[in-house]
Amino acid sequence: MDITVTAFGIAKDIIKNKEVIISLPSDRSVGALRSLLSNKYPEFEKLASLKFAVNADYVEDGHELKAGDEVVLIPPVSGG
Amino acid sequence: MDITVTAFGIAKDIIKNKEVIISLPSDRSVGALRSLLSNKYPEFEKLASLKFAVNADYVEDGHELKAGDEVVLIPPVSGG
Amino acid sequence: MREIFITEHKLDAKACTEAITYPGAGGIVVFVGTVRDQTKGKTVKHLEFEAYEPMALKEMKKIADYATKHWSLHQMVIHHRTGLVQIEEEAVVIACSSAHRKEAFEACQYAIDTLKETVPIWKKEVFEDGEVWVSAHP
Amino acid sequence: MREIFITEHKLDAKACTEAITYPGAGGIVVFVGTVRDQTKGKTVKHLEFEAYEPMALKEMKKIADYATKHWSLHQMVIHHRTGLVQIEEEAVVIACSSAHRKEAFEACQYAIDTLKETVPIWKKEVFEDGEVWVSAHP
Repeated sequence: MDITVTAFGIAKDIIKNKEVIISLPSDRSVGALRSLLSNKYPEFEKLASLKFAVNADYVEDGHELKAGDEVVLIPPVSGG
Repeated sequence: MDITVTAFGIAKDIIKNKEVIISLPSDRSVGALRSLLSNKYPEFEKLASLKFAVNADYVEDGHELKAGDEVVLIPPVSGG
Repeated sequence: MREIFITEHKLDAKACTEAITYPGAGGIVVFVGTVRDQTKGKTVKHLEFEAYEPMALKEMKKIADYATKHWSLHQMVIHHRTGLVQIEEEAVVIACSSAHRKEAFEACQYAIDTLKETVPIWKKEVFEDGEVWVSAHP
Repeated sequence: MREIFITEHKLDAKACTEAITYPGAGGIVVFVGTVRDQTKGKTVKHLEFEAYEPMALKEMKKIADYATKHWSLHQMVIHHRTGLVQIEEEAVVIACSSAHRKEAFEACQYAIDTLKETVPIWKKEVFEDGEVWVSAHP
């Protein structure tokens, strides 16, 4: 299953793009996506944190992704 | 010694005036002034509190008054 | 910078905020005390504030001195209104700015709490059928 | 009343305060987050804020929902700016009004603390010689 991942802030700089398409194998969890991204972009390991949002809500690594989900990378927020 | 006492808020309503002159006997303490005022105006006993300021600072009952002091009655404050 | 005054004119919370904005500010906290239309179910027409002004300013200055030092504030403003104040109008505005927001919150809360205890200003609520000096009686 | 938005235009703390003034208000507390000119001794030229807007609004709404209920607020406003923000300009304004001031203080502090933890907005400090996404690295 192909997942389109959108990035903001420093995550956008790391993937050098607003979006990246990642092909997930049989494991469709957020944790699996996290591992694939970390392998492809080792810079993610250096961040203070990296969260994932699916359809505009924070999700944990165990969350199962479905086709069509809006997946967004949330590096450490710094609003306010 | 005659002391001119200035009143604000409800204290002004109680003495029905902005100022009252009180003749202090030998005891010139604020406590003595408090007793004289309470005798003359029993309404003061009903207030939640009655403080005294001398020359724009709060004073305790033991404070000795001097001629020319600016004495002000401070009923419960309610600013803000 | 500190700016402390008592006035019969309308207060301006925006001017207060602008007065204490500075390039190093990380947080500005503003408290605005407005005039309520109800007290214990009774409708208030308007309020009248009276101040023993020289002492009130002195006590307000004490509050600002303590808060500025204790919470390392950069700037602080305390404006209090006297005379006739209509419902929804501002009776007091306190603004604190500091490099960190926690300090600004604590200082602002300390300032309004202490002002209500120590500053010789009195509020009279005027109803249709009479008037009451607030907090005078237990 | 609740008013939550994200805008590229200048914020207006005064409009926020007026928006939440109501006849029963006993206290209005406003937090204004301004842009600082210094970070760890380096001079900041300006800031750029980026938001994942649909989610940021959702998270801001969650904050307002919780605060309004928990502290029985009457009204609450959260405005956040995005895009290029100059030094001393307002990046965020949060205003809370309630019948009692203690609640307004607590709610306002909760709101800014939580906003800084959960709302997907990112701040980039732009220096003369480079730029840094704030808090990105430990």
